[in-house]
Amino acid sequence: MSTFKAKVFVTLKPSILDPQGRTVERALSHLDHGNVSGVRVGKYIELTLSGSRAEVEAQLKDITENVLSNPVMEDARWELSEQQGEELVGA
Amino acid sequence: MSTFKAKVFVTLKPSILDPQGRTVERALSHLDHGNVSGVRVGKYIELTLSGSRAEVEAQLKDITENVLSNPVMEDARWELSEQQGEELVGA
Amino acid sequence: MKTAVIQFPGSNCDGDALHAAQLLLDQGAQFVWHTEAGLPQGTELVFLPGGFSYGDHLRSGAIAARSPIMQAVKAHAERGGFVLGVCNGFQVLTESGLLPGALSRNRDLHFLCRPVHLRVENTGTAFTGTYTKGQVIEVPIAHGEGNYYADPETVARLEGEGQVVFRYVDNPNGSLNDIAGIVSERGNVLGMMPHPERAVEALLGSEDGRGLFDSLKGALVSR
Amino acid sequence: MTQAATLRDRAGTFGLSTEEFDLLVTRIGREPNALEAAIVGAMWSEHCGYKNSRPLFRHFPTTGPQVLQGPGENAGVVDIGDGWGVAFKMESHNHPSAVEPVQGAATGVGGILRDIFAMGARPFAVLDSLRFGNPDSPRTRFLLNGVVEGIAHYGNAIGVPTVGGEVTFHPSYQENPLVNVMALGLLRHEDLAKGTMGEVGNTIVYVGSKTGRDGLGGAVFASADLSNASQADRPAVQVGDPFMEKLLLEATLEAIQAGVVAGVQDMGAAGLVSSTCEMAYRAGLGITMDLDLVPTREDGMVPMELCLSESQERMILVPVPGKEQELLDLLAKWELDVVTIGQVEGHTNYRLTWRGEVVCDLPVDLLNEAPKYTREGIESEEIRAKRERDLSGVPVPGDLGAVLTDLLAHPTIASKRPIYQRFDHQVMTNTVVVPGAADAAVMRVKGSGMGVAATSDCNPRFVYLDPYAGAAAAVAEAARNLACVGATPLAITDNLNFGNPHRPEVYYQLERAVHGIADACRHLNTPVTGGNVSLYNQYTEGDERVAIHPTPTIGMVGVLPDVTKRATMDLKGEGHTLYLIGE
Ligand SMILES: Nc1ncnc2c1ncn2[C@@H]1O[C@H](COP(=O)(O)OP(=O)(O)O)[C@@H](O)[C@H]1O
Repeated sequence: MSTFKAKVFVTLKPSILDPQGRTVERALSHLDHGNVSGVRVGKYIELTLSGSRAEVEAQLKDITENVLSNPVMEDARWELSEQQGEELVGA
Repeated sequence: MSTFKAKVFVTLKPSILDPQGRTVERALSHLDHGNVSGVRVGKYIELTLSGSRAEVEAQLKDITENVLSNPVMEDARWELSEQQGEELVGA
Repeated sequence: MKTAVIQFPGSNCDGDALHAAQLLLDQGAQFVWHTEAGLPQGTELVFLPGGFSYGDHLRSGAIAARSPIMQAVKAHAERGGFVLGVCNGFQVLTESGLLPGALSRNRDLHFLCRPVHLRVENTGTAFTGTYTKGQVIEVPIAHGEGNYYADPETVARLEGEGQVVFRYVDNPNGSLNDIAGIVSERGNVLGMMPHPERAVEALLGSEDGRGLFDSLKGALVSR
Repeated sequence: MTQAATLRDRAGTFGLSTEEFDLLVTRIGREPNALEAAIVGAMWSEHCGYKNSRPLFRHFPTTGPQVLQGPGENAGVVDIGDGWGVAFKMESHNHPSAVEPVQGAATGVGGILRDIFAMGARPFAVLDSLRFGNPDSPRTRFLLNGVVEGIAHYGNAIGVPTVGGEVTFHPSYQENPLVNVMALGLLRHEDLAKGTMGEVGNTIVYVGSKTGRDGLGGAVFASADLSNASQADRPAVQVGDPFMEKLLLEATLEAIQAGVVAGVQDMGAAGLVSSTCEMAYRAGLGITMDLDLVPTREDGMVPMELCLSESQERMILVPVPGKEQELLDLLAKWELDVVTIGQVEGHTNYRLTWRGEVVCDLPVDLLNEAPKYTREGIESEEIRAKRERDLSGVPVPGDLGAVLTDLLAHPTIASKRPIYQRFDHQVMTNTVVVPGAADAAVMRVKGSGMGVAATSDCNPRFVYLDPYAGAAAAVAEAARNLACVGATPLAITDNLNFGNPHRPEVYYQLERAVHGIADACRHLNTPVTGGNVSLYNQYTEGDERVAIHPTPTIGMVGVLPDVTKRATMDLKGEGHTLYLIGE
């Protein structure tokens, strides 16, 4: 049994309005950052899972798709890395 | 002048309680994912910037530290990659 | 007391702030749009109202804190002028560095609208002179991100210097040390999550917020 | 010919029956193109065209000295005195909320608020009437939590207090919850605005968010049966942005008050098409619009998408002739997308161009005059048997105290505080009677001594057993709730949530409920100034279609000449006497 650190990225589907991104983009342009475009704001979730790699991978896929994101309007992807000992803490 | 795609990750400082992370963790444990721990919910922001690499790097650092995150309670890091032609769209 | 109520896009307690200011401070209280470079001549109180400036996008108060008028508000505060930030106004104050700390999501993650009891901790400020120390007042809250946070040294300093002005009797949102409102070191800038401007008429349930406005008026006279 | 035959074959995908498609061909004397068929389908849908319910509406009393604006506009308006009027209306967002509760409910709030400020009124209160299935099921918890979150998200952010509502639970709503939202707005009589194109030569201004592909075909979707197929419809989620709407609200009201607006309407169901079609119809004129000018959020959008997208937070404004620039300048301050996309013409057609070609050219009348269906209702034998059941044999429980605590513990009856405390019910500092203090809310009218009271009510179980008496009782309950806070009832809006009207037992419920409402309103002198219909609220269970309990939600508005005289239901002190009045 190992310990894994997962990072999950949840973004709104490209076709869905991102009011937050739109507002941030406009605010940046008022702050003299007019060269910034395509701002999208999503979620970034870190979690730790223990188990065998195969189990954890299947589980993470399930969690990502069914709990951490709303497939009706969001896309999600994840990264998984095995952790040794104390390294777990910190990003 | 080039076009760059930036990804910014904003997380609560480790010392700060993350009620959202805790709620997700509790929900997961009710859903038979008791092996999940250390859930932290942060923000993931994508943006596109145009300019020279040096300019854009300085600008992104500024935006990340001074607008996209609040140093009182958040940590932030960013990744920058240059984009070619049509690749910009999507991702 | 000449009052300027700052309007940001998305502010929604701006009208309530103006109403209370006109009722209790000065008929001539007026709105100031966020793109203005300066405050009206002779402004004595800047009122940063509640609401959802910029839709609370990114972080509540974050974008408003970076708008042009805030330079003038900072200069006003540095001159010793009074600044009152309520709810979103408090968030704007912390985001702009006029007050220390930050406000994050409520402990239970939900928006909460209800009357709460506040203990007046320091009556030596311009905002609290007409209250008595330890007095418990009823003032409504209406926020989703009112959970006050600052690092331990800052909190210790706030406590030590008497900058914690209002404390929740029954903490609704998880704020450190039950902090509901704080003043700046000089005492001229107050930020609080509860809405005193919603508690100035008996018809609406409580008049306990009047003391704050009465105090301000008194403070101006004794200056 | 082959292409037309194909179109006819798939008339259903545009929400048209084959008969309706043939009717269309006869009326225009040619085959429509696909865009035209889709536009007609949307305009003739129940949501926009009320084809099944409109024939029943004539039973409603709609006039009275207090009525400033009756049915037919974005919202009804009543006179409350001193030059003040109250605009109010209720609307459902049932199907979107079943698919995505947070955004479904949020955009429901956004939509009804636009109806209110399109009348020139400043929204000042929201009430929400919610129905869910079994309170213990995870799905109900998911839906309830999401819907409350959505209403809070939108209403709190835009700064309109949510001052009341109701929440009831019954298994018939298990898959198909009801989310009915009522909004009230305050206006000076002289600011009353209309959804009209005005006169020939006027320009048509699009303002608000850009148009995306979201919510596409939502009008058709909202009228279709909710079944497992709705899983596939899921990308049809629209995301609302209360911040954008707040800007739109302020900009629209500022423009109306500045006297530069001749006509205004929000883009709701069937988006750009339904708003501009209705405005043209009210003016009795044709229009031409250039679809290339529609601000888009995505590249490569086609006319069908531009026309029918239900992207939120968009309005159509028609400037007063000569004040075009003034209007555009005023809107610019609010940083909204603003573009002049067309003009009002002397002809009577609805004409759209795209890339230099006419892509739609249909009579405005045809679009706005959906075929009407008067169906025959037959009472369900099963329900009649339930109603007529002899109850004399039902034993009286021995321990009535225990029954009382059981009743109080039922989620339908228990305190709704955990819900309403998530809504800002005090913003605007007008709420004199807050949720929980009485069964109706009271808001003061600043600058006058008056108060406005509002409530929403319906007991669906009663309506199920006896649609006529149950619906009449909903009106009576609303009136009692207003009386109990000290208000005089003025008028109602209704939201008729029923099953599939093609089923005789459902049509029976609809028809009888309409009569019940109409008669009660006549007795109480509370005309109907507007409303909304949501049909096809049912789902497939095995092979069977299960309709929800018929739910004609009544929203009623009243006035208190002196708001300080309002009453609340808490007992005020020891030694006071309690009276029971009535029968
Ligand atoms: N969904 C809701 N949103 C806002 N307020 C609500 C909601 N549901 C109920 N309320 C408020 O809670 C109080 C009690 O409502 P309810 O339980 O329906 O009372 P009753 O059954 O006596 O009519 C009322 O003030 C009502 O307006």
